[in-house]
Amino acid sequence: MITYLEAIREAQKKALEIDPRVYLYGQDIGAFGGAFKATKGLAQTFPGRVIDSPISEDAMMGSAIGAALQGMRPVIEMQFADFSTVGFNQIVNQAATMFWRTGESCPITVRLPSGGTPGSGPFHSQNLEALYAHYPGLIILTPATVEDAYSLLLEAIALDDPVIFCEHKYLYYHLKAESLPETALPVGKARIARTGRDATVVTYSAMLHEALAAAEELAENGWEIEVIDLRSIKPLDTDTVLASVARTGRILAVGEAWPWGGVTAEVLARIATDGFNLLDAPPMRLNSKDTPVPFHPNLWGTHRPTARTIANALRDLLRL
Amino acid sequence: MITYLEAIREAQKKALEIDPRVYLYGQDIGAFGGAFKATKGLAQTFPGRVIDSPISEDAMMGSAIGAALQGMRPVIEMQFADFSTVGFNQIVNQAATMFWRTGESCPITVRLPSGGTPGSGPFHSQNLEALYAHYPGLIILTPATVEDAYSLLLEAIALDDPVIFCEHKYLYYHLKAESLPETALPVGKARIARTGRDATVVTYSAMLHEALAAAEELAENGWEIEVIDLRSIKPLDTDTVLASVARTGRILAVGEAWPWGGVTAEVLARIATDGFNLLDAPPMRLNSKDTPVPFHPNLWGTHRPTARTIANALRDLLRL
Amino acid sequence: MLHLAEAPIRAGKASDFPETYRRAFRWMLLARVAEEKIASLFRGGRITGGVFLGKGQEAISVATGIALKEGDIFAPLIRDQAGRLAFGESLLDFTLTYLGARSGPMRGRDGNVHRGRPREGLLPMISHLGAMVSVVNGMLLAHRFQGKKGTVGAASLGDGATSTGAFHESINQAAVEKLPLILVVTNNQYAYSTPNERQFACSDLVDKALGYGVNGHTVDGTDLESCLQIIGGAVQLAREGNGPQLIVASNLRLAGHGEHDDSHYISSHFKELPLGRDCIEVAQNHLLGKGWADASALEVWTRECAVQVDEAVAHALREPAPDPAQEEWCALSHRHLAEGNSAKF
Amino acid sequence: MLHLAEAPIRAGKASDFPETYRRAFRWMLLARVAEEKIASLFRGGRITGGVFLGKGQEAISVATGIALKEGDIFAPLIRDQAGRLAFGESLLDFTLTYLGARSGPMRGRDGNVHRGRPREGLLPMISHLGAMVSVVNGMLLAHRFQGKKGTVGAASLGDGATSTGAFHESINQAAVEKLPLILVVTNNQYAYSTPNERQFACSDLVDKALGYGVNGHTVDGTDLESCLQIIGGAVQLAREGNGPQLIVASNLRLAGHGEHDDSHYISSHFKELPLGRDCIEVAQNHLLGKGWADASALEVWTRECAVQVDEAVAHALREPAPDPAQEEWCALSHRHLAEGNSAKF
Ligand SMILES: Cc1ncc(C[n+]2csc(CCOP(=O)(O)OP(=O)(O)O)c2C)c(N)n1
Ligand SMILES: Cc1ncc(C[n+]2csc(CCOP(=O)(O)OP(=O)(O)O)c2C)c(N)n1
Ligand SMILES: [Mg+2]
Ligand SMILES: [Mg+2]
Repeated sequence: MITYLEAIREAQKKALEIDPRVYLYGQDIGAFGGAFKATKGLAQTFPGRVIDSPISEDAMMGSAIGAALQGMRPVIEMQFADFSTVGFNQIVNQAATMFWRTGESCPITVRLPSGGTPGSGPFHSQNLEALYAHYPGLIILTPATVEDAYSLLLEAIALDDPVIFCEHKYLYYHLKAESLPETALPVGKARIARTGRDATVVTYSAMLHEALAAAEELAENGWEIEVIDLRSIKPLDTDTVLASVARTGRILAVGEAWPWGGVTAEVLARIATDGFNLLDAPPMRLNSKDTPVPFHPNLWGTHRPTARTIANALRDLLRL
Repeated sequence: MITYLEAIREAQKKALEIDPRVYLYGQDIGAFGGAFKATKGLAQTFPGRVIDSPISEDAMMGSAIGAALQGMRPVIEMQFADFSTVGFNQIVNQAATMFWRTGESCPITVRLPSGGTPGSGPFHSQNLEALYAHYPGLIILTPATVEDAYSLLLEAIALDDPVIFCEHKYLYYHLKAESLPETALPVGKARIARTGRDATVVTYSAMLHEALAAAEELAENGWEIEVIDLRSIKPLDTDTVLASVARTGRILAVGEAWPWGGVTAEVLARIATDGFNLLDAPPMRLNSKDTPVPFHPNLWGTHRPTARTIANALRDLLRL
Repeated sequence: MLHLAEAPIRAGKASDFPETYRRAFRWMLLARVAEEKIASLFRGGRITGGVFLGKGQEAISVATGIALKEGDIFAPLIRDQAGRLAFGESLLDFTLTYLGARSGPMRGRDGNVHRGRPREGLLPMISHLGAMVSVVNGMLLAHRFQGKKGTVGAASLGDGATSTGAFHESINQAAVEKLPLILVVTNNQYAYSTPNERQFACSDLVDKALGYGVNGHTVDGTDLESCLQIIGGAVQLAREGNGPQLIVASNLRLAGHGEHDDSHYISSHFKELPLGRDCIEVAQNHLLGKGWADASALEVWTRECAVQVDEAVAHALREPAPDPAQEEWCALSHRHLAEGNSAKF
Repeated sequence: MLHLAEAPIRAGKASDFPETYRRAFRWMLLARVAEEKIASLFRGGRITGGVFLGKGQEAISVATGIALKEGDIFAPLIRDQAGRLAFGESLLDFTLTYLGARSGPMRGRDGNVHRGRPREGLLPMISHLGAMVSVVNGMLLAHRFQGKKGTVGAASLGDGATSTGAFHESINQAAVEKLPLILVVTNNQYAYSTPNERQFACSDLVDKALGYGVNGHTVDGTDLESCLQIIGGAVQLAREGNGPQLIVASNLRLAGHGEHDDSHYISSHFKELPLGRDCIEVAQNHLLGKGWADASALEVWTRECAVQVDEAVAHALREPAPDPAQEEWCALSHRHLAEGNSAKF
């Protein structure tokens, strides 16, 4: 059995093995193996290529961009996604604009340990995919499975464009798979995680598992819910979502991030514009509440969508 | 006649006059009067209350937050909205979370000279309202008229919550009014800028004027387009938009920002969920292109929506 | 603010140095005992989230907290339990926050070291290192606007946090405005697992003072006497209008980065150096050696601390957890301008 | 890269100092003449957007550019026309970019001073001050990974930019990694309208070097000879493995912040100081005084510069503007992963 976190480590290991241009840079990722142990053992196996950085997110990102321009493939670990706000400028204004301005590609991968876990509170729980997706020039990946944690990270490192890799901390240890995949859907393709005919749930990252549980719950009453795992939120695979809505006529978009302008807004805007006539009912969305992420598990469990609130929303959607 | 820029200056002057807690802080805003002259003369009239800052956006924002906690009402000028990415962390993680975490309000106003003008290029043209709106705890204002530039800024400074004030540079000198208003709609209320019955355009800031021009163009063929100026994009006045769509059955959302997760996505998601049955046609949106903002006027004029492209979109929406 | 721990310790008048020393020592002891208690609750699975201790840092922290007065500002960081107590934070704020109680200052919305009471000059840290310093600047600027004189503001940072842009911008801002900021940098040799040589290249962090045009001070962070004198002196300088003061204190972190961390990476070399000493042991010996306290007094104090801590923990354990149904899900003080209170938005 | 201006000036071999001096002077002259031309086009309404001149800064800039070799990195800022030319940027890149030509290196997508050719080691600045330095660090790190030896990277900053967190994080990063970074800080007394005393409080910006553990150098920025020696020497030190070098050059900005700015705020006091001198006049006198050039040579060089500039401008004016219909509206190099190429998205 391999966990989601181990898959991330294995992907980095493989990338270091197969591509001499790859190096890793981040706080405490060297001998220590990182705050979450995502790079455990890698500094020892690849001497000089897994480098501890000072607590300087701006300079971390800037140097990655420079190295990328000079032919390297840096993988940057932010200790928590939340701290990327301090390196934000380099990501959105330097990395993201590089190709468009100069025609030179900027192949960096930024790993963002994202999302809520009980007790993490407002500054160690954020989901920032929508922030980065708003800016042109970035690819935003949001793996929900062990397999995708592995294959999408490998693909991210191989891509010539800057990639924001939103890995979910809640899945790090919980989520396990038998083995690492040999093949995978490419970046930009969503996956139908469960087929159904009555309604479509579109989601990504940790919320996939809540949505699958909700679908399971509704299945007990004979409802067949299709669940789509976006995998990549920019590019966003509108076609797969549209095709599903064409079958089900109903859509609920679920995201763990804040509501205003989040993934659910973007999904619904696309479906409303391009799939309006496929809809048998008003589309719906479900997000975390519009407050910081709370520390206490009682509050946290209510702040974000869960299988229960997703199932309730689905009952609404199905007009039960 | 008074310009949009002068209205901003007058609002700051009035705030300094009526409220001893108000002070202004920003690069070159003192004796020099600011890069755009939005504070011209104010340092002289209010000695010690209009303060030049070092080029330290993070510390500018942090100090404003501290002063606000201690009973002041700081108004911070970012030299360009684009540079607020460097002070981003303090805004979204310190100011925006303060009330929720501590119960203490954090009354700061951040002025962001926003938006494109010919020749400004990728780093002096950005529209960042959606970034800030995504985070809980901030109010985002986007004045499109001289009157609103004045009254919304005064209201922003008077509010106890942190306000991101997105003033549009394209309107600074162009836009003129007879006089400053005595009364105004409050923050959170959209305004029907032009009434119509055939379709609704929802927009804000500089795009309002493009939309009005497009409506004028369609009026020549007898079409009556309703144009809504959101004024505030968070809170977003969904009710006014829904009521309009109830009359027209058709909606086009227009924004100058990038498409992914922008205001147009949020508006359409809300209308699709809450106003689905009011719609006679698929909703539409129109944004700038998903690339950095180009320098050359030829490119810039194509990158952003204009009266012409809005009129074309409206013809599509009306199935002409 | 509740001052559960205040009465017994503040009883004596701080008229002379031995008395100040004793008072400081007792805050240190209380902090140590309180943190050990939380650590044991953590090991027992009673604490959600992280637990961060100031073990080895109490002398520096208490010297900062004790030098501050009412009306001053304090922006503590994760290892400042002793300074918080000395500044006036109640032990209950500590236990209620760690246990996420609804009645704590953070109401379960934030936890562990993320607590404060801005109205009382105690800033609730956000996690982003360096970010609190400019907030202190702003509060001091406000004092200046408001004509409040003689107040100071202290902020704590670690060696690692000196690498942040926020540190740089804020100390420079304070220098330009000549603010009475006291920046206490505790160089405990590591930032999480990262040793100094991967963090900076100057021979001493205090060398930065010159480049900002502020006073610099160094102090042996394991020695309470020096800490009281140097930090107390720096606070006095700031109070008297001499602008920002940068203090660099050296010590060793005697705990993991958090309680999840066994800190195996800490070089044993450091543990043998004077900076590897436990400041509480040093202070204890000092008290005994100088005859400022005898063994039985130490015993009494320790027992008193244990009692206070047990009370504060017991109190907090009885407090109700936050109830999501009663929670006001609203990030704005102008509630009518808030959106999204329904789960659907 | 086109080297329109290179041939005539590089003709002489730089075997001796007078020859280097002459070469440097001629780049300075070319920069001055070129910028004056753009300024006059701006006044004539032929330039969209801002125009930013390096008047008064040519000596510092050229000394930086000329000390760099092929394979080195240069991250110029807004006042580095002379250094760009010396580093090898063609004058056409300058005119094509200012005029927004499709055939320029930025293809009309970006303009004025925002240009570069990363493949040739010339970084295109983004506007956010301080942001280029860590990019240079990264390129130097890459050189290290790739086993390239003896290369250096230079970045320019102004006095104002030293207040940015980006400056701090990046010089510290370079120091920790012992990178061959040359950071040239031109203290021209103002950041836009803001004088030094509102920007920092240290007595000399070079005092920051100690706090980063890097070498510091000061130089009179109005004196080409000193600039060549000090900056050249610092580059040599970096090249030989002595880590980052911080150079602080003093001068006065002899133009507005941009051509829209009359710079009335510049204190006349400065204009009378040696640092208020025009480095081109100083160099001209030096050339004449030393007998390294005579008046007629100066005249010839000036004429040659005018010819080159006129050619470059004329060429650029004939170039087509970008055509939005032919523009590829795509921010990703993997085009198939780009979204939103339709206006509707
Ligand atoms: C901007 C930012 N980046 C990363 C982190 C994660 N982080 C939390 S504490 C820490 C180490 C801090 O070290 P130091 O400043 O020396 O303080 P110490 O823990 O030694 O007291 C790190 C990297 C953070 N909180 N903020
Ligand atoms: C982060 C950031 N904030 C603000 C600006 C706006 N700005 C552009 S140039 C400038 C002044 C720069 O002064 P200095 O660094 O001294 O360089 P100089 O213009 O004197 O050469 C300012 C404030 C910016 N470009 N980046
Ligand atoms: Mg430390
Ligand atoms: Mg300057």
